[in-house]
Amino acid sequence: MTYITKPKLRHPGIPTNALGFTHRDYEGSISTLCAGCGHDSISSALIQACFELAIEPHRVAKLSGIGCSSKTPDYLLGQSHGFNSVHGRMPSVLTGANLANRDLIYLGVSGDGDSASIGLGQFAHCIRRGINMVYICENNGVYGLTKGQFSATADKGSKSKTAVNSDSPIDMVGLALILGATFVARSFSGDKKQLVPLLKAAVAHRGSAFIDIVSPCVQFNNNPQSTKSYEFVREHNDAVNRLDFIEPRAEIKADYEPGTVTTIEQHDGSILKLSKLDPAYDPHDKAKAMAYLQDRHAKGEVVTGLLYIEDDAEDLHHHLNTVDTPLNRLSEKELCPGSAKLAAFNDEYR
Amino acid sequence: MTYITKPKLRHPGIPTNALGFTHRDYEGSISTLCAGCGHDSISSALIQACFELAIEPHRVAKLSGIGCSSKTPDYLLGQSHGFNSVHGRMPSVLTGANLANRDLIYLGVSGDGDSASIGLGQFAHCIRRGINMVYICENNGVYGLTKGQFSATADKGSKSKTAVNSDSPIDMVGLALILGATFVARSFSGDKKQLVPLLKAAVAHRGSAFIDIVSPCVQFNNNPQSTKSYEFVREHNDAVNRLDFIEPRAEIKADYEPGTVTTIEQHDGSILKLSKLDPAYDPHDKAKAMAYLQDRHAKGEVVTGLLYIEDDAEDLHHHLNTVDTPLNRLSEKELCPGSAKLAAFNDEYR
Amino acid sequence: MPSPITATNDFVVKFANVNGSGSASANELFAKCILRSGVPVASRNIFPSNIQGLPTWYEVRVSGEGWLGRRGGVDLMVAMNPQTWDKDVASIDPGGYLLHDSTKPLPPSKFREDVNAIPIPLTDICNRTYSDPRQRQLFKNVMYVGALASLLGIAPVVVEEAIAAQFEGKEKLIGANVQAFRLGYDYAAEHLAGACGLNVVKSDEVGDRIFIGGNDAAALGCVYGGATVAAWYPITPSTSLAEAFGAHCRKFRVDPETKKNKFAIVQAEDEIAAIGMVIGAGWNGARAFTATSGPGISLMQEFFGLAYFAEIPAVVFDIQRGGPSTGMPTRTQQSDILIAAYASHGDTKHILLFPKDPRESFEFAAEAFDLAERLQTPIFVMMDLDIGMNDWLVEPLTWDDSRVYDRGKIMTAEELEAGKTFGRYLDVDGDAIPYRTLPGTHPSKGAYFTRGTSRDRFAKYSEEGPVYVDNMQRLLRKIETAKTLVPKPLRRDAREKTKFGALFYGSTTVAMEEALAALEENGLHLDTLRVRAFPFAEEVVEFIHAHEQVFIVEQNRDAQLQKLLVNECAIDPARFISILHYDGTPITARFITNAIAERMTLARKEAAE
Amino acid sequence: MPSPITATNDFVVKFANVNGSGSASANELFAKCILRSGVPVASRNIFPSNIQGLPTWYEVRVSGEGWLGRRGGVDLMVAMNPQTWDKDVASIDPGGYLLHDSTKPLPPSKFREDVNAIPIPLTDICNRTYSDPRQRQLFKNVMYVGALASLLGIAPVVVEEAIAAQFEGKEKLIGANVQAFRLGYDYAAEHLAGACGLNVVKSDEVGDRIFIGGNDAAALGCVYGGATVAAWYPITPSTSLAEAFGAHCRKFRVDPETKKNKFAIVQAEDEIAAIGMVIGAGWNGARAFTATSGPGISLMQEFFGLAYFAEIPAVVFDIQRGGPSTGMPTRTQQSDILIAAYASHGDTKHILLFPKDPRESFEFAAEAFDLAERLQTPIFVMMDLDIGMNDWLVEPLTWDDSRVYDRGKIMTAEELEAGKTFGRYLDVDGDAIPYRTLPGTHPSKGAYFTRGTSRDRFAKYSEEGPVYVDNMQRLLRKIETAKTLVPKPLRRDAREKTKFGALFYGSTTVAMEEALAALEENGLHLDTLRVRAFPFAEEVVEFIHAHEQVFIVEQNRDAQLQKLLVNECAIDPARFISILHYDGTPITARFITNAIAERMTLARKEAAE
Ligand SMILES: Cc1ncc(C[n+]2csc(CCOP(=O)(O)OP(=O)(O)O)c2C)c(N)n1
Ligand SMILES: Cc1ncc(C[n+]2csc(CCOP(=O)(O)OP(=O)(O)O)c2C)c(N)n1
Ligand code: SF4
Ligand code: SF4
Ligand SMILES: [Mg+2]
Ligand SMILES: [Mg+2]
Repeated sequence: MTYITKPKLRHPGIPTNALGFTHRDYEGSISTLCAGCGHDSISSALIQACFELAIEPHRVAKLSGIGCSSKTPDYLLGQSHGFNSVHGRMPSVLTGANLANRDLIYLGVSGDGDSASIGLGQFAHCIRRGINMVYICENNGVYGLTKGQFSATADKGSKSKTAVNSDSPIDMVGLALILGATFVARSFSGDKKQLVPLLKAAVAHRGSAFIDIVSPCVQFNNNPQSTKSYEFVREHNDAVNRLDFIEPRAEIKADYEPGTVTTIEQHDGSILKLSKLDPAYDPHDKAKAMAYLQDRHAKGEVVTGLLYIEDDAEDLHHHLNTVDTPLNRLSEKELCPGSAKLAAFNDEYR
Repeated sequence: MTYITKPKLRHPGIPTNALGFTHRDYEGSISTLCAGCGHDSISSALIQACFELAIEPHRVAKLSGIGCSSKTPDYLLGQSHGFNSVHGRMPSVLTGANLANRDLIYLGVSGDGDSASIGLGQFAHCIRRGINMVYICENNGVYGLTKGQFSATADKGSKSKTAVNSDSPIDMVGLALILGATFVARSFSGDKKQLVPLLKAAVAHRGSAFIDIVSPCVQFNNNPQSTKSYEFVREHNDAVNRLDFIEPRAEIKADYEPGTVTTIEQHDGSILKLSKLDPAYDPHDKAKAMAYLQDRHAKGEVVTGLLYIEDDAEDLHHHLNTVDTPLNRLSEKELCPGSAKLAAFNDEYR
Repeated sequence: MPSPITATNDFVVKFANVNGSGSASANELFAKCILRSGVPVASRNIFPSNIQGLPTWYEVRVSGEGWLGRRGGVDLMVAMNPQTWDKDVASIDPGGYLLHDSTKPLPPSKFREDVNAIPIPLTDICNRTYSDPRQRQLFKNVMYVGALASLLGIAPVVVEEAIAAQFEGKEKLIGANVQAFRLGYDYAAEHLAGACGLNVVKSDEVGDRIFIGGNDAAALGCVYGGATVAAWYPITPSTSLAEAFGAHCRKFRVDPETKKNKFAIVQAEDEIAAIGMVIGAGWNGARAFTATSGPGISLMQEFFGLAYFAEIPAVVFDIQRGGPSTGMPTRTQQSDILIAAYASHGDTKHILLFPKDPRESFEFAAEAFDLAERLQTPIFVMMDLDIGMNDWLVEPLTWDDSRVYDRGKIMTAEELEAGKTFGRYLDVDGDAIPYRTLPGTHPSKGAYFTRGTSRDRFAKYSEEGPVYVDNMQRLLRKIETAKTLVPKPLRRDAREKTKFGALFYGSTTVAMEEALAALEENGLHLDTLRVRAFPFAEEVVEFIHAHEQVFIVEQNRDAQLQKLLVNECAIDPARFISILHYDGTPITARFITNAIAERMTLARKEAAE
Repeated sequence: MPSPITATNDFVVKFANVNGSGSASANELFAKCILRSGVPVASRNIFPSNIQGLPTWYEVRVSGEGWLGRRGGVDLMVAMNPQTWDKDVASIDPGGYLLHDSTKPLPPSKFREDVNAIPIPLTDICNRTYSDPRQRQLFKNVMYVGALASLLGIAPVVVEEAIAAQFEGKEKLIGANVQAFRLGYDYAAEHLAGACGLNVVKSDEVGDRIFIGGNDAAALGCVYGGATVAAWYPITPSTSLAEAFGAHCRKFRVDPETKKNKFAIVQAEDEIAAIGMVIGAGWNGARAFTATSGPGISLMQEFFGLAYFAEIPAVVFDIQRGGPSTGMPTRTQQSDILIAAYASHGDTKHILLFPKDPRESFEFAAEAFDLAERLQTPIFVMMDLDIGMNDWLVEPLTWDDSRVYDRGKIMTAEELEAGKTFGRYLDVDGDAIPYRTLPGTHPSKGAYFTRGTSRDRFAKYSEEGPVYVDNMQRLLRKIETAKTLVPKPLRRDAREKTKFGALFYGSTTVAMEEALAALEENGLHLDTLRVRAFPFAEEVVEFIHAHEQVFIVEQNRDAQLQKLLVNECAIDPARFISILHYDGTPITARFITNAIAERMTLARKEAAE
């Protein structure tokens, strides 16, 4: 049996949602990420989306791998179970959890290292299977938690103090498209206006919903030519060659209209060119989405918005034709064939 | 130092190539695959290609994973070293081998299970890095060696005795394209006319050359409705439910003109629609290649031919700016900085 | 010139074939005929890691006394594979028999003076009878079964019934096969009367026993044990377990009304994903398992460590094969003991079960799910290729309908509502097993964050030394609790008091029992203990301390179970004598008997002097 | 009221900071100042698995006697982190000192009666001096270093030289930092004269020793050892090894003329790919390595089995951290011993090296490549976070220019041409090490097929039992050969004859040496043996047999090295007493001394009675 939530009485002033929950009810523990980290913006967008959708907080299961991004499930929905698994393997753990109980909402949070490097295989295969989930890749092009190495989504030619990235980058959105994701979107951590509705749509979607979210790492600026950061500090850190002193950074925000392009300067001075899909764009044609993506990419633009959706998608439970009752609720009564059937079984082996 | 081959004197009648080698010099041990297996056709195409290219047999390194397909390197180029590594990990082993000696030709042979299921991540990342190699995926849509389970390239909806595949299939060619392969082609095991030239071009290409080769498994027909196979035998195998008696199968050949479409009936009666690129097709536009691929796929056609090539591709050694001498030939003379430098080094730590 | 072997209900027939030639079903038919005559058999497949055209052998040990281990040696060779002729002929015991296709005459050099050839023009007869080349090949097999029936004195009706059963419902096949069988039978009756001194005499030694493979039985154990989620990746010799689970589920687990499935099976992209899915499902309260073999066990290491440390139930079937690396994929071994017991980096300990045969595989499979949820940790069911892929004659499977699943310590919404304190890693009952909650249980109580990093008793992240140590020590205590829950070892004392003991486990059991009888006959007495699980129960330590010398019989090179014993029970290795067999073939009673007898007589002599 | 601690060149200063606040460089500056005063220090970082804003500590042990292990306890706490104030204050030894920022006054309850507060209005001074908030934070750190210099009696010139060295070439920074240092120094000189009973007196105990981290040194060892291929995946605490290798190569391995690289470094997509690349490169004749930690070791298992069985050289650095699973990623442990020694499924044994400090890490790193090619198998260099990520005071690194690399048994084209028989797995020399050929060597001779499956001495695939066993036994004999090649254990006998022995390895060494001195002072004598490699040389067994009781000091929960000893040397576990420390902090001399003293005095009493 499941419990119906009884929100405690609260000062009428505080805004509540359809279920009577306040924004607070969707928050988690305090973030330990760097001030200004894009991932924190995403967490608050998630909190906002869940609040607006009036989801029962405890009906969500949060799963992640390892990384700064993968820590974030701890910073939201404190009333729901979370599972910070191992690096790059969240998709399989989420798949198993989903099979065990089809009634919960599954939120998979990952990073670009977690999903595009070590986890590429699992990412691809869970998408192929059509797991009913929201899969978020908090994409900053670097390994944050291990201090700034390139990830597989880093642009070709991007520079770090010691190296230039020569591998061709993985476009998670393009990949999700050809792998058969039935909901494919991209957004920017600092663009709540776009992000919150996308997250809500993703939760509503029944099937593999993938959102690639560009989420600047304010710490490991892979651009040594960086002019933006305070010179004295830069010099200091260079001299002692380590990230000794970390400047407090502000969250990087973006607010631009659908159909327009905006350029965002990151703390390291590197430029990001975001182009928001036009309201007229029809997200039901996969081939077109792919072409559009590549065309804009050629122009150096990062397309954001809902690129593709299959309205009547089917999920893995549908394919496996599993019973409606969550498998984890079945007992020996429903599961064990019993001794009579076993006797008959024995006969077949004589 | 390397040796120059001195082919033994032979009956003038036997055709030899530029280096004086006969076809025999490129053969390997006898195949243990099933009669009629597409993989054997590919092996002989490889032998033919190497013979025509007049490669010194021992200058090739053959690497593979595990599977019927991965066994094949043993059946060709008996004079070159081979490495039958572990399942799905050939790409990393090949990468390391390539780094150790840039002077050899690297042939990576894999299967669809080996490359698209367990090995998807390594496949993707070795392509991204632009390893100078010929990467062949002998694609039959099943796990041959483990007796016919679906692989990740099996079409959605394809049936086996016990199941219908519901995962969306992975198109290795499409994947290779968006991952940045600089030579992308597809062919059919039974189409030597097309396959041999493609293989030669792939060897000539400096960078990641990927060829997806549709290669029918004549054993594990995943189509129970199969009418083609001899009824009596089918009934027998059904009754004892195992692949008890195996019918001798003939190699499945294909011979059709560029720009045309041909349909091939496999032993299980399933139909394969191959469409050969038109000579007019320009393989230098990646976006176009992608679009073309998807368009034909929608028509149920499997495009074959050279889909994309980047003429002046750069390989990993170029990116890493490694010396021209193979790294495995450098000795302490070139590699060890010596005691004087060490003394200076010590000073920096006082 | 040894005289021809004569034996009744006690001999070994070996079939040498080529895989894909249809021999498998015919050879199995032969084994079934012996069983239907009420005489026990032990059959073993020796097959290559390939699909078609390579040598394959099928060994049938006929044993009226009911010995089910491999005996070794060959009394009658059915040599149908020219590729391996020489080797096959060489392997026959002196005085034994060689049944062969005499259509193409072979030079005398190809035969042995001390072996009795039984020539049958099989190809000839086939070609005369059948036009279709495929039928010619197929029926050749049934034909030699016919000849064997006549040579060994098996009643035709027995064979005909067996054929009817094998092709049940396919009248056309039955008829055709019976005809082919007759051809062989009649030829032998006519031309080879008395050519063979081996014979089968009807008996009732088989009783109501069943003839079943371990993977098949274990898969059924998973159905009975309540497994609902299976995630796997194909690998010999475990593949047939996962596939059998599917078959059993389609039979027993489809809701009659809705036609929907009370199970979910996913063929994962690899072993890492397979175990990840199992752990995800276990975390979320479903009974889940995977089946794999050595290479898969290696790949799953990181996840095993997570499940151990985060305390998540999981069941893993390791159908062991010849290692290391790809090793001998179609041969048997017990060589994954150490990597399973200490799986993953850091300090860990895991629970292992060692079933002795298919029947116990069924029982331990079901049991494993209770243990996994009770102990909240992975349970390894350590089978091997011999148990998993061969059909064994075992007592019928049984189930107590009053049995309820032990779901372990799961705190319910009611309990949380009632204000019961919940600390995910809090040892409330003193058995070191904490309570867990399932996701979605309660709106405002009992939610926690699962992680592979160190945390306190309330699942809060912590890098504090004492907090970490506290948790690690509880995990050790949990293993102590496990010792009281896992299947107890089984002791069997010798007729006479003895200072010698022997330990063994798993598929070695059948050979061991036979060896013990043989040793006893020679007046060599040993007490034995069959180990059925790790961690080891007190009884194991007691047994060892109660004997001066303890033989440990294992099917691996490095005496892996012995290492575990020495490590975990702090026992002086000097006490142990290891008997190791690891060439990939199942261990035989002969091997064990000789090895133990040698050492024991030596010890006796020393004592005597 | 304990009197204030007074000590000269023998005390512990601990800094409590927040990471990312610029304290790391300042604290290191402090350590450097002591070293520049000729007084040995041992410094250790205690940092969180996070990037910014969490507590971090830096411990500096000042030891005129030159003890380099962690001592434990705190004489002077520099408490700069409000989050951890209470815990930090509580951790000070009675009579110790508390240097704190007195800008905002704290209630007396926040202090301890038995601890001497040293208040400095740091924020105040900073705000008065600097306008930019970033400078205010940054210079606060240098300022407390200044105060410490004055309190401990370190000459300003020493600090100024240290600053000049730290910011070499950046005049602006030097000036600014010296100014900040002065502010702190002068304030303390003026207001806190005599406030601290601890002081540093110039000495010449440091000599020409260097202050270096193990990862840095090991990386240089790879350069000197001739490594040309490195494939890795980032993971704490091994990341800095791979990154240092890159830095050293850019410095020492770029061809002066062509500007091309005599090295290839690939950041792989994961650990499985990393080890795969290393094995591919090793197979093809390049010296290759990877660096990782526990989780990586778990993921690499399958490949380790391949390299063992196919006999391919590889070097693996395992910078051990707190396990199991993700465990304590920023803490130290020696808990991967078993998984490395018996890596992968099936019967395997691997070679492990145990360097004691950064200097030996340099030596063993270089040595490992010779061993890998000589033995054609993976070599594990078992370091840990304590050695790898902390700076240690060690003798200068040395290299013998006459040293040539041992490339092992590689058959050349000339030898093949000369008709030398080549069998890839043929034991020609009786040392169980076969010859290998490199791809591309000869047009018509010496090519072979490498595989993880069983094969004969000439690398031909085989499923024959005897062929498999023959190979497996040779692999065992190869391990015997290894025993004679790996670094020998080092024995140190007590002044007096004793029946007590002690074994230890790796980073435990420094604490052990100090503990021995302490025990000796109390008249407790032990002979000791420092194990430097697995498989164990004969000397190890002899040592153990030569003592009634042998202590084994390890930094893990399950006495992993002891298990290896019992297993491989067939020794009665009763002989051993394990001293285990595994809370993630480096083991201390105090801990060892107490643990051993307790048991020895007990034993003595018993003897006396
Ligand atoms: C098996 C394994 N390998 C390596 C690591 C070390 N590690 C932790 S996080 C991380 C990368 C995280 O990058 P990303 O997923 O992009 O997350 P971010 O920190 O950038 O948000 C790595 C390599 C690990 N925890 N486990
Ligand atoms: C780690 C591991 N898992 C599973 C296997 C078993 N296995 C051997 S080959 C194979 C699949 C081969 O399929 P594919 O690559 O398509 O080759 P094919 O036989 O179809 O040519 C599998 C699963 C293995 N050898 N290693
Ligand atoms: S390091 Fe980068 S990704 Fe990690 S928390 Fe800081 S800003 Fe965010
Ligand atoms: S099973 Fe299929 S893939 Fe394997 S050898 Fe036979 S035909 Fe080829
Ligand atoms: Mg990232
Ligand atoms: Mg395949």
